[in-house]
Order: sequence, then structure tokens, then C-alpha cells
Amino acid sequence: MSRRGRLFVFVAGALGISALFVWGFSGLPDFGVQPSVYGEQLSERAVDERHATNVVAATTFDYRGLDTMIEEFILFSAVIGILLLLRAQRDEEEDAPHDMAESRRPLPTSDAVRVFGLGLIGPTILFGTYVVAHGHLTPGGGFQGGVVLASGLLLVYLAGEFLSFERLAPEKLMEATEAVAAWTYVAVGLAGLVAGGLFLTNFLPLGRIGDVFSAGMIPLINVAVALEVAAAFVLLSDEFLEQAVLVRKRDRS
Amino acid sequence: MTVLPYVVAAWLFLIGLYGIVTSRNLIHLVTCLAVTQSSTYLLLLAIGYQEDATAPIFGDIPMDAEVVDPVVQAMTLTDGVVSVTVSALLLALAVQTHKRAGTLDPNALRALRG
Amino acid sequence: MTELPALAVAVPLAGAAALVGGTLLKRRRLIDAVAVAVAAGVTVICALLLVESTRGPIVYWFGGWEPDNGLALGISFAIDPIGAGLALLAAGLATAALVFSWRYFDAIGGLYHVLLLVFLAGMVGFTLTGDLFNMFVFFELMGVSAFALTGYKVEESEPLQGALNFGVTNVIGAFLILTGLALLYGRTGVLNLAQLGAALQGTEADGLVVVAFVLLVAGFFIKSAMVPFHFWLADAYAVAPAPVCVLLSAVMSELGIYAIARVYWSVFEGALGGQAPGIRVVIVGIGVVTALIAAVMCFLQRRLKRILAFATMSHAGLFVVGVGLLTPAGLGGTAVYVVADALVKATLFLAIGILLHRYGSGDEYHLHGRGRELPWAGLLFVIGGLGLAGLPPLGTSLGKSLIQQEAALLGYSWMPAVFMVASAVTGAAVLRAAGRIFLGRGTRDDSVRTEDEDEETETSGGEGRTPLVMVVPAALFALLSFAPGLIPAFEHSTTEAAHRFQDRQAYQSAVLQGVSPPLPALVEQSSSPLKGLVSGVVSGVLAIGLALAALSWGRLPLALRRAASPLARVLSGLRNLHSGHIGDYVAWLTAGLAALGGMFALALR
Amino acid sequence: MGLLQIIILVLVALSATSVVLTRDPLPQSMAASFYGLLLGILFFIFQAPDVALSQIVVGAVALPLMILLALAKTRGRAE
Repeated sequence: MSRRGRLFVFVAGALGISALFVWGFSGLPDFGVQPSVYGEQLSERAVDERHATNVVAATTFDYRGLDTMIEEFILFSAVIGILLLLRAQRDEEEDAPHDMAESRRPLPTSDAVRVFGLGLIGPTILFGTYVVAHGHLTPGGGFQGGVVLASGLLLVYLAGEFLSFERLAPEKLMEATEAVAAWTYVAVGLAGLVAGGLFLTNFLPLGRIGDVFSAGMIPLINVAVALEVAAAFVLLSDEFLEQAVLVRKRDRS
Repeated sequence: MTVLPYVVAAWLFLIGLYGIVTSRNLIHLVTCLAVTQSSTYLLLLAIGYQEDATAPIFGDIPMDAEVVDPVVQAMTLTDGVVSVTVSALLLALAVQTHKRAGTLDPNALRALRG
Repeated sequence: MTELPALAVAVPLAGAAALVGGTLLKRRRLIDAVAVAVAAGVTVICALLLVESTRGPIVYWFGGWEPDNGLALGISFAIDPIGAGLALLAAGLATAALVFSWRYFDAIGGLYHVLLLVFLAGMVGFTLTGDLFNMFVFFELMGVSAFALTGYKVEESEPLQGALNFGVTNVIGAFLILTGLALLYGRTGVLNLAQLGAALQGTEADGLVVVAFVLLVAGFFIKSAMVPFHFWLADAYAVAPAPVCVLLSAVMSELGIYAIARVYWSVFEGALGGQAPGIRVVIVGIGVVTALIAAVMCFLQRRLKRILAFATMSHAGLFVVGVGLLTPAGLGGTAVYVVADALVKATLFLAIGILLHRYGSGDEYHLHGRGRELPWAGLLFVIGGLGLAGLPPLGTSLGKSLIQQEAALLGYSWMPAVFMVASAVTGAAVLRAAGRIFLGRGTRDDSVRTEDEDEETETSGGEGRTPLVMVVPAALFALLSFAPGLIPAFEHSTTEAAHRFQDRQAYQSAVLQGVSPPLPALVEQSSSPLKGLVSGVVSGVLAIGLALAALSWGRLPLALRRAASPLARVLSGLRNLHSGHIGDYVAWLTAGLAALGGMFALALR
Repeated sequence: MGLLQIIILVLVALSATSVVLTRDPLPQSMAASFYGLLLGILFFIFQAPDVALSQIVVGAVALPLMILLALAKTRGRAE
């Protein structure tokens, strides 16, 4: 289709969809009034039943834990897919893999940036760990904390070199971490079976409300998710970074 | 004004689609797709929102306080992670496409005709 | 035994994660063996689930969160014979695809196997789940692993574009589903399918309910590639590796249709059921249009995989007709047809894989006459082509005749003509290609030079012999595709399953109260097998005739060829719509959604 | 609903529009980062701190970063 034809078809469709949305959305309750049956029920019982003060975490990791397990595998399979896609390409390009200590340096990093970056690494990792560990108590958890942890590792890249980043986070290790983390979630589910319940039934003591070690298996799952997310994110960045580095190298030569 | 969140959600959906339809760069297209997806976050959270209620986190608030719906938040969390994952995968495909075809412009990519 | 529902998903996922260890060790044969074993295990689990579900629905609450006072707190799997049957089909085909891949790819590591197992888990979970949001999550899992599998290796030029088009359109489909879900949640405040159905039961079908239904149907239509949401499908299938195509074509398209049936009968029927005739007109209409357009497109292709891609679409249109009749007999007939058709398409895709493996090409002109040394592969193609055409005693003929009978009862007396055209034309396209490849009939090359002379292949090609692990699955599927028509009990049990599938009250009480009411006694339907026999034979003969005509086109009278030239112009216009441009596809998707909404609005006013 | 909510909602709509209309992917990734941040703020106001936090780390940091890296990759070989 020509550009204009495409736009015409789209605009006609968009007008129709707008009408459809007006018709459908007008049946929704007014903004800010109605609590849902399901949500209200969970808010009422989560603290008593799960000893988790963060009801969102209790919902995500316990009441609707299967969703989260599948979501973790979405992340897992996307990373595997990207490895598959980009790896094929790297095999073709990496003709001479041993010459490169010098040319692998992507960008000269200024000292100021380096110091700043190094200074941030510690706090970032600390903050990430905190976010993960308190996921069942306060906002945060495995996903948010996992990305923060990965950013801590990426700061190494910012501060120093691609090489030291590679050394800190070798691809194989990250791949294994990712797989183990994904596997852990399933294992937690199976442990529920072994303990006599159904798949994903809590099998750990619930502890005292407000403690870091409370809310049964939720903190454990949070850690698994954090590892999964962090490893996935590092792998992705590494994969894309390596691509970028290879290109610069080629442009220079 | 009580319909504003729904209007904005609909707008995000349509403007994102507009971007995809008119895009001349696959990376731009993936970002537009992320905008489209954000419409679903807004819609879900707006449906679960309750005036004068607090976040469903009972750390510092009494047990009988009014809280907003935790289920929509759980769904939005899941949705958000799925979204960024899919975006990453599509970006990798775009990078790879660029490698094969030497361009990111959908108008120039016409190998799959008919 | 009670843990089977969870294991059906947990086993392939755990297997996939464990296989990553295998890829790090670089032991290819070990990976193959483990992957096949896991898939076979899932097949056994699904078979057990199928047997058990015939005794009544199986409900499994993850985390032990059983409903409290009839309110669902957690996520449930709710398994009935149709869902379990589809899961079994997916697992069986995945096992065969993995066996076939044993020797098919040389250079790939285990990441392919990991993704295939995740894909399997996604499909199984999608068919078993009883929760709308969970369905969305499995939809995405299926999608993500399928995009990656599609785009991973190069066969024809610009393959990644196929994966990108697939990815972008299907992700938009997922948004539509989620938006529909949000509307339903805003109205009812629940997510469990049975609970949603209970909440909507007897309510007035206002704009919100209709629009939610439209959004869900459109999202699932994207997955099952109904016109005008279909453009991505041929692009994706043309580039995916042949064993992956088996799963995409024989199961994934069907799952979109399954999902429509599932949400209609479990959620919407209570509110929209009074207007079933209006809904029927719209859905059946879309099915018919898709079946015919895709059949024409199918005949215009020269690459084997694209031929089959459009054949898949065309037959998916016929499935939609069957489901869209909104009666138990229509759904039961569709179930028979889906199983039979899946076996036929699996045979054909594996046969194409064998040709690709051997000759490094999947183009009927390039392969002209080269298949003479592989008469048995030619036989597979002929069985497949006749299967698409629905020639008795192949199972497809039974499924088609069941749907046609039911359609005629509902007043669609012209439906047999649609079925005959779609079946004959798609069958003819395959038979034509078979005639050219295996008999050396027809012209060696057409006047149009293709741009993809330097097509790369997904396997090394040029193999002197075809390994047994590739032949056996293909031959097995060819044999099995006769089974549905020859086992009389099959028809009976699918009809029964369809009755149960549509029993909303029983579904609700099984899920929410944990009580299964006794199964209703079935009214025996009087079927006239002779009628199906006639229309099946006619389409089979038509297919052969069309294929022969196409192969001897140059020798036909000039007048006839001239008369066809205006037709050719229309056809090239149709082909040009399939531009491979993602912007075009999304524009059509937008317009299609609006049109679908408009049609339902008129039908349900 | 409060004035703050209205203002942020309007800003979100405007920002999304600017993300789409910025045709060059490099400035677009910056616009997307800003948009992610705005959404995060909106979610805080909607009493969804978990989602807000996730939106900020993912939408404002992770996704734009990946876009930048993909760009670096494709820019390098632009002819």
C-alpha cells in the first residue's frame, strides 16, 4: 500500500475503535469508586493468612503465584531466544577472537566518570538487596530489585572496561544463574507437592508479621526472581554490548 | 473529569498504533509498541483505583484501612515485565534484520511479498 | 494422579531450565534425548488427563487456594476433554518434532530444544487454564517462544522480518485481550472464567460486555489468523523451521479458535446467548471469507511452506465456521476436523522438511522433477494433498461433513459449496506441487524470475540419504490421518465432549463449588455418512482435476487462458495486499477491529 | 479526582504523543525514558508503589538503555 493508503485505512479504523472504546468504557464504574470483589477479599485476608504486609506481593507470589512463575519463564525464554538470535550472528563475525585486549576498549572513560561509577556500585548493590529482601513488607521485590542489582553490575562497565565487566559477569555463569533461578521457582512449586499440598502451596513457616524472614515462601521466590531478572538483564546488556563493541572494532580496522 | 484516565488510556493505545503504522524505523516501532502497551497499565490501575484509599501495604496503616485493589497492581506488574521482555526480543530481531538487510526502514523491507 | 494438571506445565518448564545446563556442556545427543523424553512424558501426562477428564471436569487450584464461599482466590486449571485433547495433540506433535529435529539441524545447540519445550508448556497451559489473566500470560509465553523459534534461522531471504511481523501483530493481539479483560474486571471484579460467567449470567448485554467480547475475539482472531488479521501468518510460516511449523500450523492457530469457544461458553453465553443468531452470522461470515481468500492465495504460491501456510489459514476459517455455529454438533465436528487436519498438516510439513534436508530448497519450481528418486515422499505429499481436500476415508472428510450437516440444519444450505471450494483448491495446490516435484510434470520454471535465487537453507541440504528419524514421524502421521474417520467411537466421544464443553452451569459448579453434576444423557444424532462421502469424493476429484489443469496450463486452449486474464488482475491485486510491510498489517488490523466491532454492534443491537 | 492527577495524566498523554512523533530513535529513547518516569509518578499517585518502582527501573532505565544499545549496534554499520 502507499503511505497515504495505509494512513487512510488506519484513520478509518482508529475512528471506529474510538467509537468502540467510548461505547465500552462508558460501562465502567466511575473512576475511583468501586473496589473489586476479588481485590477486597485479598486485601482483607492477606496479612492474616500470609503474614505479608505487602498485599501486592502476596497476590503476585502466592495467591496468583502461577502467573508469576509463567512470567518468569517468559523472561527466560526471551533471553534464550535473544542468545540464539545474536549468537548465530556473533559466530559469523568474530573472526579473530584473540587479538583484542586493546581494541576491545569501546570508549575511553574519563577518570571522573570512573570514580563516580565506582562509588555508586556499593550503594546500588546494597539498595538492590534491600529492595529484594523487603519485597513482602514494603514496595519492591524480585523484579525491581533484580534490575537494580543488574544496574550495579552494569556500573562496572560504565566505570571501567568491558573486559572487567566480562570477568565479573561471565556469560556462562549468568546463563547458568538464569536457568537455576527459573528452575528454583518450579522447584518451590514442587516442594509444595512434596510437603503434602498442591503445586505452589506454601511449605515454609509464616513467621512474625513484619520480619524479613516471614510470609513463608514469598521471600524465597523473591530471591529466585531477583536472580533471574538480574542475570537476564546482565545477559541482555552483555549481548547487546558485545554487538556494539564488535561493530566499533570493525569500524576502526 | 472522572473519565479522564480512560480517555488517556484510549489515547495511548491509538497514538501507539499510529506510530507503528507510520514508522520508518524498526527501533522506533518497538518503542511505539511499548507506548501502546502502557495503555493497558493505565487502564488496569485506573479500574482498581479508589478515591481516598491508600496503597495495599499494611506496614504503617491500620488493618481496617481502605486500600486500593491489589489484584490490578499484580496484573500490571506482570504485564510490565512481559512488555519489556517482548520489547527486548523484538529489538534483537530488529538488530538482526538490520544485519541481513542493511536497513531498518519497513518501506525498504519487502522480501515477503505475496 | 491428582497432581497431573500441575505436572503438565511444571515438567516441560523444569525440563527446559535443566536443558540449559546441557547446552553449557555442549552435549548435543544428550540434549536431544532429554528433550524427547520430557516431551514424551508430557504426552503421557496429557493422555492420562484426557482419560480422566472424560469422567468429569478436573479442577486444580494452584497453591491450594480453593474458593471461599464460591469466590475464587487463586488460579485454577479446569480441564475438560476438549482442552486436554488439544494439550495431548500439542505434546504429541512436539515429541514428533523433536524426534524429527534429531538429525534435521546439524549446527544448532540446545537452545532450540529449550525454546521448544517452553513453547509446549505455553500451549498446554493455555488449553488447561480456567483463569482469564492466566490465559493471557500463557498466551504471551506461547508467543515469545514462538517468535524466537520463528526468527532464529535463515531459510529464505529476509527471514527475520517474518518473525518481526509475527511478533508485533501478536503482541498487539495480546493487548486487545488484556484490554477486554480489564473491561470485564471493571464490571465484575473477578478473573476466574467460571466466576466471570456466573457474574455476567442473566445481565443485560450492554456496550461494555459487547466491546469486551469484541476485543477478546479480535485478539484470538489474530492468533488464528482470520481475515483481515491474517497477514503475519504466511510470513512467519515461510521462515520458521519445518518442525516448528508443525506446531505452529497444527496447534497454535487452532488454540486461538479454542480460546474463542472457551470464553464464549464459559463467560459470555450467559449475557449474550440470547443473541446467538447474530453472533453466529458474524463469526461464520468471517470464517467463510477467510477460508475462500486463503484458498486462493494458497493456489498462487510456489514455495511449499507458503502453500501450506495459506492452507492452514483456509482450514482455520473452516474451523471458525464450525465453532461459530455455536452448537454442540458444530463444535464436535470441528474437534474431529482439527485433529484430522493437524495430522495431515504435520505429515506435509515434515515431508517438506525432508525435501529441504535433502535438496536445500522448498520451491516447487526449483525442485522440478528432482523428487523422482523419492517416490515414498511423493506418497506423503499425495496423502497430505488428498487429506486437505477431504477425500474419504481420510479423517478430514468426516470432520467436514459433520460441520456441513450442522450448518445445513441451521439454514446455511450453501455451506457445502464453500467447504468444497476451500478444500479442493488447497488440496490442488499441494497436489500440483507434488506433480511438479515428484513426476516432473508441468513447466520447469515460470516466467517470473524470483529474487531469492540465493536462498539460504535451515539445514545443510544436499544430504544423500534421509535419516530414519525423519521418515518415521512423517509416515506415522500419514497413517494416523486415516484414523479419525475409521474409528466410530471417535465421533461419538467428541460430540459428547462438545456437549460438556458448552454446559456452563456444570462448569461453574465444578469450579466454584467443587461439585460435578451427573453427565446429561446424549441424544443420538442421525448422521448420514453417505452425504459426507459424496461431497468428500467430489472435492477430492476436483482437487486432482485442478492440479492437473494447473500443471498443463500451457497446453490449455488459448481462449480459456485469455478468459482468465481479468481474474489474474484481481489476483495480483490480492497478492499485493500481502506486502510484508508491518505498517500495512497493523493498519489492516486496526480497520479489522473496527469492522468487527461494527458488525457485532449491528448483530447484537 | 485531584488536580495533581489531572495534570500528570495530561502530561502522560502529551509525553506519549511526543515519543511517537519523535521519528529519530536516538532522541526518541530519551523521550521514552522521560515518559517512563512520568508513568512511574502517575502510578505513585494511583497508590501503586510496587508498579511505580518497577515502571521506573524498567520503563525509564532498562528499556531506553536497551534501545540505546540496539542503536549503537545498528548505527555502527549504517552505510
